[in-house]
Amino acid sequence: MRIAVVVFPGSNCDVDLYEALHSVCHADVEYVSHYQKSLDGFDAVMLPGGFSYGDYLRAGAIARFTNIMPAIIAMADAGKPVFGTCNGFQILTEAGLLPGALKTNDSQEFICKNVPLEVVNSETVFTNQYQKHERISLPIAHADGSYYADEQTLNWLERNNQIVFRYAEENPNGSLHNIAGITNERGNVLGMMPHPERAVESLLGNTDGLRLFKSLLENGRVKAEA
Amino acid sequence: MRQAMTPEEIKEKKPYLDWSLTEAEYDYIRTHLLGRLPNYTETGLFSAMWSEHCSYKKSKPVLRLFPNKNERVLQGPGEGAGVVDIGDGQAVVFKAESHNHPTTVEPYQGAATGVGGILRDIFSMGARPIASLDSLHFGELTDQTMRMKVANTVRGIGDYGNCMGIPTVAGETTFDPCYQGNVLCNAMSVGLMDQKDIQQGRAAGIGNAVMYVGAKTGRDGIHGATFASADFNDENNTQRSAVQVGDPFMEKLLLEACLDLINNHSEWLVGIQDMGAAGIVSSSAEMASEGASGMELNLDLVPQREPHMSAYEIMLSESQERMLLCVKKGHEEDVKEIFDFYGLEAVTIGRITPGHDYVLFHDGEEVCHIPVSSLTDDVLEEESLEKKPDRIIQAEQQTPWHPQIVNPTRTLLDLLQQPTIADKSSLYQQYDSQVRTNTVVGPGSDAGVLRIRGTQKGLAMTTDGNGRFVYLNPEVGGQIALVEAAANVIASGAEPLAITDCLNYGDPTDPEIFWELHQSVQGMADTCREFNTPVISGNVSLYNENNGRAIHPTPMVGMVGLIKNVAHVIPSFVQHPGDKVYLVGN
Amino acid sequence: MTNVRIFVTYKPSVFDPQGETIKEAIQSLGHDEVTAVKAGKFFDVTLTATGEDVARAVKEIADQLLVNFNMETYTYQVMEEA
Amino acid sequence: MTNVRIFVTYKPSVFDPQGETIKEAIQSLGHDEVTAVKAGKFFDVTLTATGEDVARAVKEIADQLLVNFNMETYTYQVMEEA
Ligand SMILES: Nc1ncnc2c1ncn2[C@@H]1O[C@H](COP(=O)(O)OP(=O)(O)O)[C@@H](O)[C@H]1O
Repeated sequence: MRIAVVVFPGSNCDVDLYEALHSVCHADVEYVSHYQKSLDGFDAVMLPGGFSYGDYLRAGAIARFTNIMPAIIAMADAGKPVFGTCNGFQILTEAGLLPGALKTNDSQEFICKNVPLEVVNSETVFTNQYQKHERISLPIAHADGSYYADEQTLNWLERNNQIVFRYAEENPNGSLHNIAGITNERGNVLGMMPHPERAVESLLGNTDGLRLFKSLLENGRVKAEA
Repeated sequence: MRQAMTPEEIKEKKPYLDWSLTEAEYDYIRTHLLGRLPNYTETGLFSAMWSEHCSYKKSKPVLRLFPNKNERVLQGPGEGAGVVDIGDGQAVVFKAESHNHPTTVEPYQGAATGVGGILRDIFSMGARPIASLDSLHFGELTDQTMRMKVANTVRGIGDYGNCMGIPTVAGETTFDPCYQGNVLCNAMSVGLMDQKDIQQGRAAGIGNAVMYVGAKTGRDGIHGATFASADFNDENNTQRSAVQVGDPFMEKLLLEACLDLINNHSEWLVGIQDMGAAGIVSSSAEMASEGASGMELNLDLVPQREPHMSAYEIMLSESQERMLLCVKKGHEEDVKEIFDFYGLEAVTIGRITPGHDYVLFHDGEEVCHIPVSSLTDDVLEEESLEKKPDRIIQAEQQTPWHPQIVNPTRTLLDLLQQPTIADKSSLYQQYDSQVRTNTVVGPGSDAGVLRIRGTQKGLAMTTDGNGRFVYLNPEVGGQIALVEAAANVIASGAEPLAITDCLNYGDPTDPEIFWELHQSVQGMADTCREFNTPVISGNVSLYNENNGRAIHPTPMVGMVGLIKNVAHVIPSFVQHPGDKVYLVGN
Repeated sequence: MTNVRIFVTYKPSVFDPQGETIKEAIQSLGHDEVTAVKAGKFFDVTLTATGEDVARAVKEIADQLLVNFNMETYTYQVMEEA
Repeated sequence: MTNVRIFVTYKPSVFDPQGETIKEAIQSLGHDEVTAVKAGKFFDVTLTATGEDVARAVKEIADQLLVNFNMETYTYQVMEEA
């Protein structure tokens, strides 16, 4: 499986995603600049965290107009895995690949800490190595992570099993329904505020994110062999 | 009105006194350095470059006490930041800088641009910043204004570093009434590089281009440098010039563009320097002086955000997120292309010339023509009077007081309630301490620890200072600051390498304050020799006063240590129930 | 040349924590006469367009970029036309 | 009951990086007719005060809390009084 990590102006967790995939998971991964218009040859695409365009106007609002965006949308439409963490999630909602929006945290402050999460849906291509209802802990680091959608959308997300991660114990930012991560209807696009790529090495104190990448890679490998 | 006054009017009306240039300095410039009356622009340039902030004319004699070399130091004080060898062809680069006055006036932007400035110092050396630290000293939390200052300072540091994607991994925060009218905000940045990439702030080679890159120039913080050297009082609160606003997004692009140029095309580059205090004049004059060159700049080519700026305003603007490069002739377009890729402007604004003159053109007229060295090297060092304060003489005569602790539980709880001692997580949680996934130990421990990817090595780093100790006994207080930093680094499993510092004091023309400065630096310097931790960079912030009251003398030590095997790092927290507790030492 | 001020706010149904925080801060300063605060952003946009073209341009800019209709809404005001 | 809209902007000489970035984004979408964008904040404040008292309250709130006079300035507009 060949994975693209997109670099937008102001992306800064691009290295974290790349290294998690490359150094830790030994996956076939490459940086792709926002200037590129094509993702030909890639089987999956990942949008890193950071502050694309300085988060000016709204987080993710300006990045969605970059050259690479139509190729990302085409990948999503083709049913290939598309993943966005933090700013990547914000971009995916702004681009309409995921429903809803991310508001400024209720506290109006940036928050960086480990938070307990519940794995709500363990049947996605990104979460098949977790158990349903499993408690894990992942770092968050954001100022605009409060998930918002109207009642109807929220009900639809619940019914359709699109909520993948929920904040457990405490809600750090005011997200509705304690939402930390969701997929699109088809399940191939995942956006989440927590950073699994920061939790893949015991040296750094947390490996709860590793299985997210393994879920995708080992799935992919099985498919490639078949 | 390009030159607001004629040279004769300047001589007569003495506007330079308001810009902190003394009568004696003006006369010396006129008679010894130029042999004529300086014009308006030139007088402004001298005022800025001869300010304490740029020239260290008062603190230099004291700074000479610091050791600044050892077998590992590759670059000591004088460049953007100091550089230390950490083996395997790698080096660690670090420096601290104060932004006390801007933070006192406008906490959010003051703190944010403080972080921005120190980061540019690191990447202008060719290093990628890998971590930030801070040292914050506020007044008591009892009043609402100070609470807001604390909140906004922390938010400013966080927003800038978080947006840049550089983790803030350690720091310190204290509260004391002496900082009520003049808070201290010191920021430190640590970078990592391959030794082959070390850059210098140097301009040389006749015909080579002087290129301006980054944000446009506006009227931001004009006279920031002289302003930082002048006493504060509540009256001038209203008449300050526009504060500088930081744009961390622009700086992130600038960082990536500069490192791209340095790492992949260093053969095009002669030198590079950040435009810090006193903007274009300090960076260009220092680069020319370093390269023993002459320089000619055409200010009409400088990218400008506002119309009708005078030569003086363009030269002294402290607009953020700008750098000056010296580029080999013929490669201007190549450099432009790199910056263009990152969406940034790069413009040739001048050339290196034969001789040693610093010449500026504006609106087709020559507005400055002076020897480069007159701005950078000919500054008159000032001797300062010193006097041991009475409070210390009296204290020495008293019998030492030993506290009687009758109820240890009560005392412990009382201590833990002190804001200076209490948990700081509500502050440092606003900093991204993990971005770029190298943080082994984040804030909340003795020192921040980062691994060096691809090796077994790690770096431990800390900032420490204690104004109260230094106030009570400057020499011993200076020693304690070093010992505390070293203890934090060693307890994190590292061998101390070197230090940077910020020397935060009151008005040095007060002999008692100069004595404090001298004594505490002596204490720090002696202890640096003991630990073999030379001072490789640093910064002096004087005139930290409010309505005539000085802060406690508050030197801050920023120390970095090397860890051989980062897998062996031990955190400062209790690990398991049943573990034994030992007290080591006496 | 036309100057337009475009106001962007959360939809009424969306919780505005910033407005709430500011209201509480104002009240704690002793201003009990303040009963509600809502926070919003505005953009002063200068256009070379005039007349009909202004309305069209503003609508396009708002739709494409300035407003996230999942949670926000907007109004605008022509400040001056010359 | 009075509704007041308080506008807070940077002083004219202060750099507005957000406005610049938004302007560039708008232009890159093909809206060449847009020549400048400045970003600002506004606060809709509901007060029980009326008449003269409104002006005094607004001034106090702006001075104490909403505006940082080192770099910002403000104007306001009474939206409705009832
Ligand atoms: N401004 C700050 N930025 C980052 N970390 C901080 C800051 N203030 C305090 N800390 C962290 O909180 C812990 C306790 O802080 P403090 O009591 O001020 O320092 P120390 O224990 O070194 O005397 C330290 O680990 C320090 O790194």
